[in-house]
Amino acid sequence: MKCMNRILVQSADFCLAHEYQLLRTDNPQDGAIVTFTGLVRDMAQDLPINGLYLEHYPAMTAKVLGNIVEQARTKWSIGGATLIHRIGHLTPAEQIVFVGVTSQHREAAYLANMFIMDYLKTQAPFWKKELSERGDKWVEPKVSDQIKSDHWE
Amino acid sequence: MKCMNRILVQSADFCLAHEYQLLRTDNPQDGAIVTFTGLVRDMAQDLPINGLYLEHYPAMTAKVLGNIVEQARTKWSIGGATLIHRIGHLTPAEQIVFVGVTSQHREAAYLANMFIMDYLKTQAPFWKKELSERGDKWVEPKVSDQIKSDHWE
Amino acid sequence: MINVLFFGQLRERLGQDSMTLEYKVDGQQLDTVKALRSYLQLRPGWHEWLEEGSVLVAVNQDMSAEDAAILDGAEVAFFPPVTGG
Amino acid sequence: MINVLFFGQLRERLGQDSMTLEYKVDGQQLDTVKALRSYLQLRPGWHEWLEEGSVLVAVNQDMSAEDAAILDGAEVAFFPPVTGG
Repeated sequence: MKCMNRILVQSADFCLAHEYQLLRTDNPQDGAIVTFTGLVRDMAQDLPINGLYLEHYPAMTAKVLGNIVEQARTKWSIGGATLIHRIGHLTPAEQIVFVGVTSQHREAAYLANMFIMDYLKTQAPFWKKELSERGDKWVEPKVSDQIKSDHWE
Repeated sequence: MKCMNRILVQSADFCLAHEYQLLRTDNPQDGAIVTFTGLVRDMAQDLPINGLYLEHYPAMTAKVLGNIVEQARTKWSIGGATLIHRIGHLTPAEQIVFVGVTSQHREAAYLANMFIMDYLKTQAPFWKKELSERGDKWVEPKVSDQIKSDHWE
Repeated sequence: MINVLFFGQLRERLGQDSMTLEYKVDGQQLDTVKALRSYLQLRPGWHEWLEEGSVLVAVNQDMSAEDAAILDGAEVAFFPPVTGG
Repeated sequence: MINVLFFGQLRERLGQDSMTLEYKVDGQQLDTVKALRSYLQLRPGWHEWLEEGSVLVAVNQDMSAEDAAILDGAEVAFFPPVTGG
């Protein structure tokens, strides 16, 4: 089985097709690939925004993202796992985050993918600011994200 | 919100990048895209196989797949939904099935995607034959698939 | 007339993928899944392959139970449990 | 020495993204999160922004509680609840 982690934090955009191809290559035992892509929405709390600014704590991000993927590996039998998070200025409709997981059968890939996103939301040191005509505003954490994250424990 | 269904049954391969692009286009309110891709594994019950042959009941498939996607729409607030299933002869590592779902926030896209796959497995009239040196063998349904499907009711 | 279809392993076992039956045969109407099944099961060697519980039945492309009605002109399919995805 | 970092809204509120402190200041060692936090809260206007519960603390990149030890040379970061993804 292919047990490779690919974890990137970058300002550049990523290419889903390329990431999918990497997950698929040399992986004849895995029959399931689940991808999640997060995109910048054009609204926040029902008001239009011009984009986002994403800041992070590089030394800690690397550590936390690696940990999250390893935790997923202890919970489910998964093959390849890719996690890409963008930082800096992003405009609406741009890609922010990618999670790709492969597994022999579909359930592990689905659950590991959800788990990685849920933990990333509450554990990884990223901070998001919404940019709009009304002024810039740091995003408040969502209670629903904490509940989703807690539910895996 | 973009509420479009794209449902295809075809012998030709599909292109994930293209499907993703269709789901992403003109969809500024949806911040989440979840894709599932099923691939032909090179093993079945721990024995190597040369490929699969997939048969279906065209008139019923169209009806059932449309129903499954509409059921997902009644359960979750989703945007675009794509479901592609291939038929005919497939070799290991080839793509069999694609499900892509978009939603404003990630949970709906994840759950609707899982639901569509779980229902497809137990409701859609496809039959799979494994081709190997040992002879061809029709696949038996998995109890685990029935359990996954029942669990949404 | 009833258009009867067979799929997958059942199609191979029975050696045919479809057949057209008169709605009324031998003085009896094939007006339920049960009646049609019983009628088909009379053919040599078909009994075991068409047993209730081992094959599913769809009437006009909707999964149907034993007591489901069949109207003249219906399309009725018999097939094994599905294995797509 | 302790390398102190601030991120996100907290960085903006305090107007700085990092500072280097002596491990022993005013005769006191900044050897727990609590001690460091209290020391920083003495600065004018900083008290409310560094309150326990409103900011998180990571010692050497691991999320840490109030009683977590800080060793000389540590990197300690204060930041608001995270909002990535």
